[in-house]
Amino acid sequence: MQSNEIDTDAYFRMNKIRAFETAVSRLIREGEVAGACHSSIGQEAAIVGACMALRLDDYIAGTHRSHGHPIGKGAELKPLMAEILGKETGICKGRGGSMHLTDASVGSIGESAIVGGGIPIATGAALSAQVRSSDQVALTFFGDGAVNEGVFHECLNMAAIWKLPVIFFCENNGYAAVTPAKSTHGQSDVAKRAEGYGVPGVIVDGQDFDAVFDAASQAVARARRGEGPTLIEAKTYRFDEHCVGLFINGAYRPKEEIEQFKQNRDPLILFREVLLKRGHLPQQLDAIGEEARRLVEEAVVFAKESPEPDPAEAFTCLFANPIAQQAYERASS
Amino acid sequence: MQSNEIDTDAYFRMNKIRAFETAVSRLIREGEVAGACHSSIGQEAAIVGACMALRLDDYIAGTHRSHGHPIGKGAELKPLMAEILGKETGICKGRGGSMHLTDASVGSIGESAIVGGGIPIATGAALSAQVRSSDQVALTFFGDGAVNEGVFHECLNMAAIWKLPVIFFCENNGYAAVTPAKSTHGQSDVAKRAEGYGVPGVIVDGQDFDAVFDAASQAVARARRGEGPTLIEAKTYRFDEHCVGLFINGAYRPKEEIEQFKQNRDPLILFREVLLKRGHLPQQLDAIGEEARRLVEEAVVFAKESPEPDPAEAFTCLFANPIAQQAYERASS
Amino acid sequence: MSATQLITYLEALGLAQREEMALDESVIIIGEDISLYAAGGAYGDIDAKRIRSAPISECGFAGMAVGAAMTGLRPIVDFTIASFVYLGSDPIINQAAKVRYMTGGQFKVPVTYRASMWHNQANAAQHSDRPYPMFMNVPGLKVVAPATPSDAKGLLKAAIRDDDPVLVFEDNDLWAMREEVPITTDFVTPIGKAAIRREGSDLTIVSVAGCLRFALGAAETLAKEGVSAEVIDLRTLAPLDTYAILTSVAKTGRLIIADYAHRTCGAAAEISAIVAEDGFDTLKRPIIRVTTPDIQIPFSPKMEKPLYPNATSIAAAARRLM
Amino acid sequence: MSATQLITYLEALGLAQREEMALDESVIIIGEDISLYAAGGAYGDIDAKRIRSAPISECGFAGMAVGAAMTGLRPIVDFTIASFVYLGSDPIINQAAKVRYMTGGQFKVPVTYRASMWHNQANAAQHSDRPYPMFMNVPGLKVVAPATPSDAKGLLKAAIRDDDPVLVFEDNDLWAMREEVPITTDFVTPIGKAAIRREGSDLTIVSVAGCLRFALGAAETLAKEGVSAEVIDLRTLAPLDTYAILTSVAKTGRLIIADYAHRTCGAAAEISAIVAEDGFDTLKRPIIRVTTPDIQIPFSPKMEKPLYPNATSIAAAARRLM
Ligand SMILES: Cc1ncc(C[n+]2csc(CCOP(=O)(O)OP(=O)(O)O)c2C)c(N)n1
Ligand SMILES: Cc1ncc(C[n+]2csc(CCOP(=O)(O)OP(=O)(O)O)c2C)c(N)n1
Ligand SMILES: [Mg+2]
Ligand SMILES: [Mg+2]
Repeated sequence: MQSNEIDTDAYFRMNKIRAFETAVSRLIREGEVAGACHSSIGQEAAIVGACMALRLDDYIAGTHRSHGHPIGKGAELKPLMAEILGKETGICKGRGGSMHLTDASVGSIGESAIVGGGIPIATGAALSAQVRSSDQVALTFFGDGAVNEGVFHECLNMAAIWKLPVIFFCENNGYAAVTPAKSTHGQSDVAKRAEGYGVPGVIVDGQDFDAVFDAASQAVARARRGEGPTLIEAKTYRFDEHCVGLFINGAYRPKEEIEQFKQNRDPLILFREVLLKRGHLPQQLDAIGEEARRLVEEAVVFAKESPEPDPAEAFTCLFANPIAQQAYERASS
Repeated sequence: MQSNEIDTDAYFRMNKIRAFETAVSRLIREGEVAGACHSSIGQEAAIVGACMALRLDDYIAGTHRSHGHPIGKGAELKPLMAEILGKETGICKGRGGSMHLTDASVGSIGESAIVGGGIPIATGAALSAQVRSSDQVALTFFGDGAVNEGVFHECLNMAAIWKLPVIFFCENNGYAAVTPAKSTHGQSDVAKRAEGYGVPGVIVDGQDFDAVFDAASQAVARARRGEGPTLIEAKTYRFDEHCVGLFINGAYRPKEEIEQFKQNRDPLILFREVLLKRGHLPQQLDAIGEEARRLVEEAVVFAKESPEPDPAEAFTCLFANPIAQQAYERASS
Repeated sequence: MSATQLITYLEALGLAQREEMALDESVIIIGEDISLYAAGGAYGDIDAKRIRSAPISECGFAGMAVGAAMTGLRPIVDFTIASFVYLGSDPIINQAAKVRYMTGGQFKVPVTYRASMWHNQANAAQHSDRPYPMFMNVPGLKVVAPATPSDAKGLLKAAIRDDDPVLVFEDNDLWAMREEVPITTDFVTPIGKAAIRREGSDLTIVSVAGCLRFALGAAETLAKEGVSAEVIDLRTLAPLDTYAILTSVAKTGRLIIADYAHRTCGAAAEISAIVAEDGFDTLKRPIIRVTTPDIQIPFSPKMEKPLYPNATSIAAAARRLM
Repeated sequence: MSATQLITYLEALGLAQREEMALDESVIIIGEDISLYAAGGAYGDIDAKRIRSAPISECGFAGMAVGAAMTGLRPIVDFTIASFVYLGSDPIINQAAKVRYMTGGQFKVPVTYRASMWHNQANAAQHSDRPYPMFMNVPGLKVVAPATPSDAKGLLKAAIRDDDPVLVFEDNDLWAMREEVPITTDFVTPIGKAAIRREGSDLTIVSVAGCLRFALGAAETLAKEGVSAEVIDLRTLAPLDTYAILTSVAKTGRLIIADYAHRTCGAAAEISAIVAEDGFDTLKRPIIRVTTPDIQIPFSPKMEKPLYPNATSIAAAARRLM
């Protein structure tokens, strides 16, 4: 059982994610957000359990559903929220948006909207740590849909042969967009795919922070010892639609299933119960929730008040080393 | 134990492959062949064992090392040899060469020089058979190197979920070009990768025709019954260098290993011993070998005497339905 | 022209697919998340085995479609967003485009690849690609890009019926565009033929995909200024209708190309090069390309929108030529 | 210029890599079958952990190189044959080219992708691609194509040192070409600068990669006929040295582009379009592209060889302009 401090920090981070996603949904309804947003609500224990097993200088790579990942890793909320509104003060200066909330300062190095795209990025960061003889590790988040991209296998295999310090962390929420995992997986446990590469595969209850944190901590320790990768499959559930605002409820997953998860398997409620049993006081936990919501609202105000980017700025940031072309004086015409 | 007829036919086909490859090597030394050739010598039992489990109207897809596959499936030798010499009478009219000895008439539908490239082709042919309610099956040959391409996994998984009539047949000869499989596989049995998809994985001695034929026949029967794919791993060995004429012997695999295989694990010698034990007469087997060599020499003569293609013909065969452009009369200039 | 119905670009695409599936049972469709539409009746009462809601395995199913096409089917692969085609580019380029040639004509490969270009929707750089130029550079592929609901129906149907691989680049920005579209199931738009959307004598504007709206808008503005612009909607990008382009330029002597793709080596470059070679003597003025500049697509709509060609930028280019 | 040594194009590439690996320990190399060369001493006494002989997993290691480049390394990815880059095109296009932009400049991506173009070697359509044009269309990538041993060394070294993703398209047909190459480890060829290989006044021949040999050969022939041709070796394909091209055409008024790529949307198209727009008034005659035609590459050398640009076809084009 982890320390008191880890408990409250974890609860704080989970609350920040929940409050952040709730605020984003509200902003979408208010018409403040362009593009598509994918909410992590329901998956907070998996996200925070994985992130808290890492050091600040460890790397994570995310997905299209990655508001929660940088928050879980400790990112400031204001630049994230400003990015979602496409503002100049956004963490990516308005260039990335919801699907690319990359925050290098906390080791969040690639929130990729290409399904599976973050997997080689994280595996490469692990290779980099190994070559640099650093003891950093990398953790890549991905969904049950992403494991059907060939690149997942390629990277799992390369991580295995080179004993790279990388954790493959699958948030199996049972669906890829509107397609149930059971219709696209030859066999239902993602973790079993690890055996083909001699990699340990672990299944955990993704709604249970303690279970995720333990499994992730073991995998991280193994990676840091130089013993190679682990594949962790956290069985979880997304409470919202694939995209916020997409109204196809019930067409591909039963309403009762959604209700059952919201009622009985909400990771925040479950973790609160655990914390109360461990002797945390209700008021203390309420205060943590309040503080999380306050920070999020501050971030919303910051984002709304931030200036729009200057369209001319669209032409910057492409190259680290732009090559200036000598100007040719166009013949008068 | 299979019938007498299967035995002698298998022995004939194995001999044709051996004689064909031997003739190609000779032609290369004589400077008659352009481009690169990859020999199947040493892998004949695996090839013929797989092919003889199939019907003529079943499909196979091959690799860069695919002189043997169409021969195993029953192709005429003359158009194959002419293709290797780039002649107009070649099976691909001189456009394909050694790496693309595709012969549609025997169900050979894609000898792909892109490693792993034949795998989706065969899986797609199996999908086609299923949609057309035909009882054809497809078998895809590939090497130990190809299983590290993501597309192998993608196709294995799709074959599993859709119960496609396809056999994934890995000729694991221990090396991908000059790279040992043990340095690039997280775990050494390719067949074990099948479990992650709920697909049966079978390991057979690829130097033993009977073992391969039995495993392939069972997989084919299963596929035809509509029960889905099987992954067969035939442990085999290539006697020649990766490319014929590449002289890097011993740099990446011990000379003793090569000698040991040539001495004790030659599939033709092993199968001959089996056949003798089963009561076939030496003279009869010699005659089969003779006939195979005679046919190959006939093919060589045919190929050498065939005309070169007309360079202008390079512009045909690109489209099934070429779109004629109205001619624009260029302004005089 | 026969009877028509008022439908959107998106409905026209669905209709084309449904009609061809009903007419020819060798037509199948593979793509991600498509079974949901099947449940909604979008495919009529087509046998479920012809509708493959696939795992997220673009390379795999793009290649499987080639194998299926070689063995009797006419698969439609729906990549959904065009930014995902790179994952399937190996089987498209190394197999679909080459198989017939490499085998000396032993096979035909009647496969259709659909990709919707989701630019201008604030989805940032990984969802906003317009990658048709790279496929125009590959011999053996046909490439179409419909700019109207009628052509969305007609070109997708022509693609499905064609015996060669055809890539259909759809313009997501046009999904809601509405038009009277021929009802008959026989209606196809021939591949390889451009359409002259407006006749003119002073200037030719060649437009790619959804740039047509802007080209026509610019032509309207220019007309008020006394400039008569001819507008050519390419419709097919490979093979290009060089006759239509060269004939128009021979008449007007001036050429602007409006192209959604990035500038370097885009479709506009090819058209310019064709005219600079075969129509040079008819040219009075420089050829101007109005394209998306060579910058990635930012998320912020404020930054994104000004990057694409529009009626204002096309008209401004035209004025520089008069 | 400092001391030189007589080495081949292939040796120059190996030397560039070895020098940069010795100078900067953040340089690593990933590719198939490379450990054999390591055993042969091709990398000197570089730590084995910096030489990754990879499984046949192009998409995976092309993407891993991006992650490694974002976190402190300078990876070189050796795709060996250029026909295999399609498998790695998703991480190159969707990640390497976009990461810096999408993250508002939080990362640099100093990765080098090497691809050897094995055309003209009787290896048929799946081993003969020259796919640089598709990458020229992707903002965020730099593309180089050395035509001499010196530039093979200088451009590969420049690519490795550059803080952005650079694709190096090497010409397999030049492997045995020999030349005096500067010895100093400081020698680099600047990215973005073309070289004028021969001065002339009547005609400009812009050449891509190994077409340089043929352009120079044609210029020689033309000189005997009294035609003075200027030959520009582009060296970098993205960004293009438009100044060098336009300045030369301003002088000669005539332009031929010799390009190994397929014709449609190739590098030659872009160069033609640039001149047709910004150099139009200096042009006396049509711009001619001498390219590989839009056909796949056949195996038979008898059919293959005539497809590529050569001195004869370039000289013939020049005569049509005089
Ligand atoms: C390469 C690629 N293919 C398809 C898509 C479209 N797409 C976006 S999210 C998604 C489903 C992803 O499912 P999963 O990996 O389970 O993640 P989840 O959405 O459940 O978090 C799909 C198909 C994409 N973004 N990238
Ligand atoms: C996509 C791709 N990558 C790399 C190559 C180069 N290559 C040709 S054969 C080969 C090794 C293949 O090994 P394996 O699959 O074991 O087949 P084997 O040669 O042993 O029959 C490689 C790397 C290729 N042809 N295609
Ligand atoms: Mg999911
Ligand atoms: Mg092998």
